[in-house]
Amino acid sequence: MTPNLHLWLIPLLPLAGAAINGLFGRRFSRRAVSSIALGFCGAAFAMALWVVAQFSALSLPYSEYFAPWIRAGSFQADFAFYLDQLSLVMLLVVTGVGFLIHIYSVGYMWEEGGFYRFFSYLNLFMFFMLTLVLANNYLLMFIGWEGVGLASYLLIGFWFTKDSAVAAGKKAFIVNRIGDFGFLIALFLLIKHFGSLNFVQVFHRIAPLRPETTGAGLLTAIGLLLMVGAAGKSAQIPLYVWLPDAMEGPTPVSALIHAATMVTAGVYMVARSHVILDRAPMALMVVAIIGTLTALFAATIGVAQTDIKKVLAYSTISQLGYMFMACGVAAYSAGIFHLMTHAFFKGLLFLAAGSVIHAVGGEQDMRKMGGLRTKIPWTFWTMTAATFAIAGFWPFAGFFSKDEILWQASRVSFVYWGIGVFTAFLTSFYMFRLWFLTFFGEYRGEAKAAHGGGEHQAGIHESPKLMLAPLVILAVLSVCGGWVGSVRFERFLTPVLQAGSGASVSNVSTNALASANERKDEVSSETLLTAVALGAAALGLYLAFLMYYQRPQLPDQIAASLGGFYDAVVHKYYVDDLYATLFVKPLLDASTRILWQGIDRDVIDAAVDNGADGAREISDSVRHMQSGNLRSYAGWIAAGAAGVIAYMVWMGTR
Amino acid sequence: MVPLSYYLILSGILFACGVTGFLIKRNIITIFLSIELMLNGANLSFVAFAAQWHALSGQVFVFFVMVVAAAEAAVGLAIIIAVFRTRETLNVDRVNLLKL
Amino acid sequence: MLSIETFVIVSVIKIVIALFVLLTAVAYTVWLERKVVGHIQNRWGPTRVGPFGLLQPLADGIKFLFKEDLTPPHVYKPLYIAAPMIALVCALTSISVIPVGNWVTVAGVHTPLQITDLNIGLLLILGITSMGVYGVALAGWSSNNKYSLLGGLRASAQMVSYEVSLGLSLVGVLILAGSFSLRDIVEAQGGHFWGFIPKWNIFYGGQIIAFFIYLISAYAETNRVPFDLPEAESELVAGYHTEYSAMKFAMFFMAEYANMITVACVASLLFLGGWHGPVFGPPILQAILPIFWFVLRVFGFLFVYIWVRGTLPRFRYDQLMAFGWKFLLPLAIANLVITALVVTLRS
Amino acid sequence: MEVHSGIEPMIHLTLFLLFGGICVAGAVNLLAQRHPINSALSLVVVMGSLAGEYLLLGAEFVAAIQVIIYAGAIMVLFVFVIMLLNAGEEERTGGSRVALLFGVPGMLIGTVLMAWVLLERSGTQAVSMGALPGAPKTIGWLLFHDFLLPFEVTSVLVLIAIMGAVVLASHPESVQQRNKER
Repeated sequence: MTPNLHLWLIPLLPLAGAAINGLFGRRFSRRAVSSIALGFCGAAFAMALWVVAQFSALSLPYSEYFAPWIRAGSFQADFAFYLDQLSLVMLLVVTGVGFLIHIYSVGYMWEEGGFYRFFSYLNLFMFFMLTLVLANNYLLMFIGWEGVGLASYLLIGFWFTKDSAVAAGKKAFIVNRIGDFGFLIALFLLIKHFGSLNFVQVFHRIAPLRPETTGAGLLTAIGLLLMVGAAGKSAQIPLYVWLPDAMEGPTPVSALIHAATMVTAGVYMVARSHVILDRAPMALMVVAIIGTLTALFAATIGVAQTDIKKVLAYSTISQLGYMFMACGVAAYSAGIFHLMTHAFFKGLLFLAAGSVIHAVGGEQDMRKMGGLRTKIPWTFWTMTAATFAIAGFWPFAGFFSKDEILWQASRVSFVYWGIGVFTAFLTSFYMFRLWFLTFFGEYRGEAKAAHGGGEHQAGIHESPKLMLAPLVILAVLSVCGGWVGSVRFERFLTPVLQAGSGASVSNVSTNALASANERKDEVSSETLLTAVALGAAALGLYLAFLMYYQRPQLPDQIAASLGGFYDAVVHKYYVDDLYATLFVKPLLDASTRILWQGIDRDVIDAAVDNGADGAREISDSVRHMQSGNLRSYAGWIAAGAAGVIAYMVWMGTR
Repeated sequence: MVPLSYYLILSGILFACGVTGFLIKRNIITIFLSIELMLNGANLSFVAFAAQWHALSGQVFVFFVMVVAAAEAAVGLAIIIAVFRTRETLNVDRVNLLKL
Repeated sequence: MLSIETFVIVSVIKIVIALFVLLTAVAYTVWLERKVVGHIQNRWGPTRVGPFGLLQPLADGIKFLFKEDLTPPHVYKPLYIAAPMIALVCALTSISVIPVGNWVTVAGVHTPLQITDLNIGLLLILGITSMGVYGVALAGWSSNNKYSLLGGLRASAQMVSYEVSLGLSLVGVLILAGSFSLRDIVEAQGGHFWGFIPKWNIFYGGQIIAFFIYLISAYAETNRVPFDLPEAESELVAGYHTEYSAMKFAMFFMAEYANMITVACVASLLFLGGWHGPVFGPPILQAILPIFWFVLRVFGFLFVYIWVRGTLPRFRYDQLMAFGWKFLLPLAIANLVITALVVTLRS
Repeated sequence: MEVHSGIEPMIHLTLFLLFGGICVAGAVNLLAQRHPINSALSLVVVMGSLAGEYLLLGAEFVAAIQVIIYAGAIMVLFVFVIMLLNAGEEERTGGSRVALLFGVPGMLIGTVLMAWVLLERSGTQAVSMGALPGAPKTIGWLLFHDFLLPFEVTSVLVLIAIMGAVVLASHPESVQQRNKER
């Protein structure tokens, strides 16, 4: 017996907040605006907690139907929500982290203009994200999918007077569209071949199919297209380019949308549609490869970045790569697990970074920081926790999830594992680089008088309590978040991730799924692998310590010795320029030449203009009927009526 | 026992008279009157058809026609007054500025 | 079921009687008015012709007949002549549906004391009175005289306006009776509440309000004091019948009083329980008494008419209109709504 | 009806012809008269006799309303306006060729065709006197149940018409005066 938990409230509460703030917020005081935003977001969080409290009483999956939406023949998509362990986890992460970041942003944005606008966007994002998470069919999910895209666009371009911000917003939007295109096609294929988008129905109809081990087929195509969508949303190769630019947005936004929640939607989607991927090994492999490559690639770029937020952005990309790697090896639970922990520590990292930026008065270049350890102890300690977590040191959260991923990868192929470990090393290296550069040594930047305060170093100040509280909470989470243990987490998710994947599931996933039981036999091998991973992390820590604490001149020498490669890395492998020349410019030219000048101007406009001219010429000849004499008009009418009557009589009596 | 077609023809004649009035009269008020005449013809056919099909709705329509006629008369006469105020004539042939 | 011949004969007889009675009543209403107003103003009123001047109306009639009937040069003749006729005809026609008593059997012919009992009788009366407007309006317009025109305009506007609240005030009664036939309405008022209050509409729900609305609008309808602006001597000479003389004037005159009587009849039928009243004695008396009660009510109503004329001053025209549209009409609507509610809730 | 039904058709036909004759005469008179007020009055006559026709068809309530509303209210409004404007007879102006060349013949053709169809082809049977009694009760029932929505809509329409009439007919300068006073 399941109690009726009104899921619809959870998304609608933030929407209400968004509406109130967006429509009337201009008149409200900042206090009112923030209390409204926090109130509704907190209410959603409370609802989520309540749902969790009901958890034992629930019989998952629990689904809730509200209203019909689209009904065309057999196809049918409704406003209906669907709650299972997976969406429960996502629900908690989104609402929880979202709520914390809301609190944080109150402090962070207090000085900014457009306060109400910011919070209504933030609430709007919460609404769409929750819709995405709770949807019970791909179409509703897609609505949320597009919605978060919109919200992210709005928030990246929040400072719409800054050209770079606007451009970044557009870039994010467009790149996401490319991904969504793939997603959409996947949906169309699903509709065509399985006649539904409802998760349950689709998976039920797919379950009996054989895995396409030999040759690619329909499922592979769908899987790949879904992966394209996921790549767009979750910033994977080749569509990752928008995420670094997205750092133009306010830092809380980067934390919430571009680290904790939205970018993980792709992972969620892949895990959600695992039933399809399980039967498409090739697609699965592609996912794994993309994930692995992205992880490595982004990590290497991250090493050379100097902008604190850019570093975090690239690390986000590479962490997402990890998650996809996990999904690719059919260890979805591991991926989701990492998603959760990552939400904690990456959110924390961004918030802390924001706090740092706040402290040094808007400066984002790490080379101009340093020695902040004593100035902003709270930030420092929380950030430390996060750094260790992401670097994957025991017993921090990151360790468990990342270790799980690596181990699962190793069971498929040691290539993945190797790259993963190397990436782990890189991760730990650039994270500690950031850490050292920011907090150790002595302050290098000239204290600038921004909203930091005074003209000299004394201006560097700790952030207000309102911002520190979330930091602390998240720090605690990123320390303890992993103690759940991947095993228990996997057990928890098993009903979802095994649903529909029966005996006919490809060996890859059987291993992954069976792993929960087989662990004891492989303890030895696992401990070995774990040791190696930890070693890699430690090595990264040592190198960073060496280069950025003990002998600060070392990095330049190395850079010099690396030469071209280093430049390439610094310039992000020139990917943006490549895209610009490969896609953007031809597209622009084509649309200018053909679409605009060719079609729009010479065909459409021409048609309209000529039509107008023709109309004018005709009416010039007819206008003399308009004599202005009422009775002549009446005469015409009478004549016409007579004609009609005659015609009808003729028709009737014929 | 009168054939219903007689009633209908009567209404037709009234309507025709209305149309003719509209066509040949100059005085805008008279034109208005002929419109009312047409409406009356229509009403008669409504009632006649109601008798034909034994459906009272035919008679109900007459009320709506009357209401419309009342509204039309109110507004129309107001317009006529306004026109007379500005043009000092009721002759529609003299109220012919609306042309090219 | 009568044969057509008897039907026609009976009808003709009834019409003749009704017309005779009505015209006499008109004449003596005039006499009554002059008498009562005279006493109100501490005069004697007509005393010379006959006892108490009872023959005065006769004298007036003869005077009207033998006066020179002149038509002013600039009038629009056809309408000038038609107008008083319209007025009088409308005034007299409306009596045709008014019942004055129960069914009676005279010489084996069983017939109602009423020219004809239509089931839309009340509507007929309303329709005819609404046609009566033309008489006044056309008279005012056709006599081609600004006083007359003003009088005519005033009269028609006032009558059209007050017709609305008049009709609405009646609707309440119609709802109670559930019929347009005056006979049914009267019969619906038979009997008593709790044995002693007669079951008249006036004692029924909010109909007392309706009654007074009717009273006021009736005064306005018949252009009587305090609403006699169409013929306000002090401003308009004599209003729409300034240019009229002799018989044509007499027609207007008669029309006015005939209207008064009609209104009185309708009032006593709709609100005062028609001819209901104690009936006793020999059959002949039993046949007469209802008519007597009815006439009594009509007389009372007419008396109030005259009384009001003798006592109240004249309104200003804008006051009149404002009162009609802004007070009476909403009141009538409210009363109608309340009555409808009561009836609905009770059933 | 209180009459013997044997001669009922005869009465019906005579009454129909009587009222119909008055109708047509009034309509023609409407066209013939030069002065609008005569036209208006002849229209009143037409309406009155139409009410008679309605009675013959049994639509008693419609007939009564026809007299009260149409003849008694709307036409009074017309007469009122005619009296107000006092525009006198209409002048014979050039008029329009179109109306005479196309309109009148077209109208004639239409009428003749309709009459022919009605006489020859329409399957209408003969009706007896008071064929379809439209008692006030039933009409009211229809109005307030089946036609409730149209009824309300028309009421709104009338309201709008009232406001429009007031706005249109009010003296511009007087309006300005009132605005000044505000």
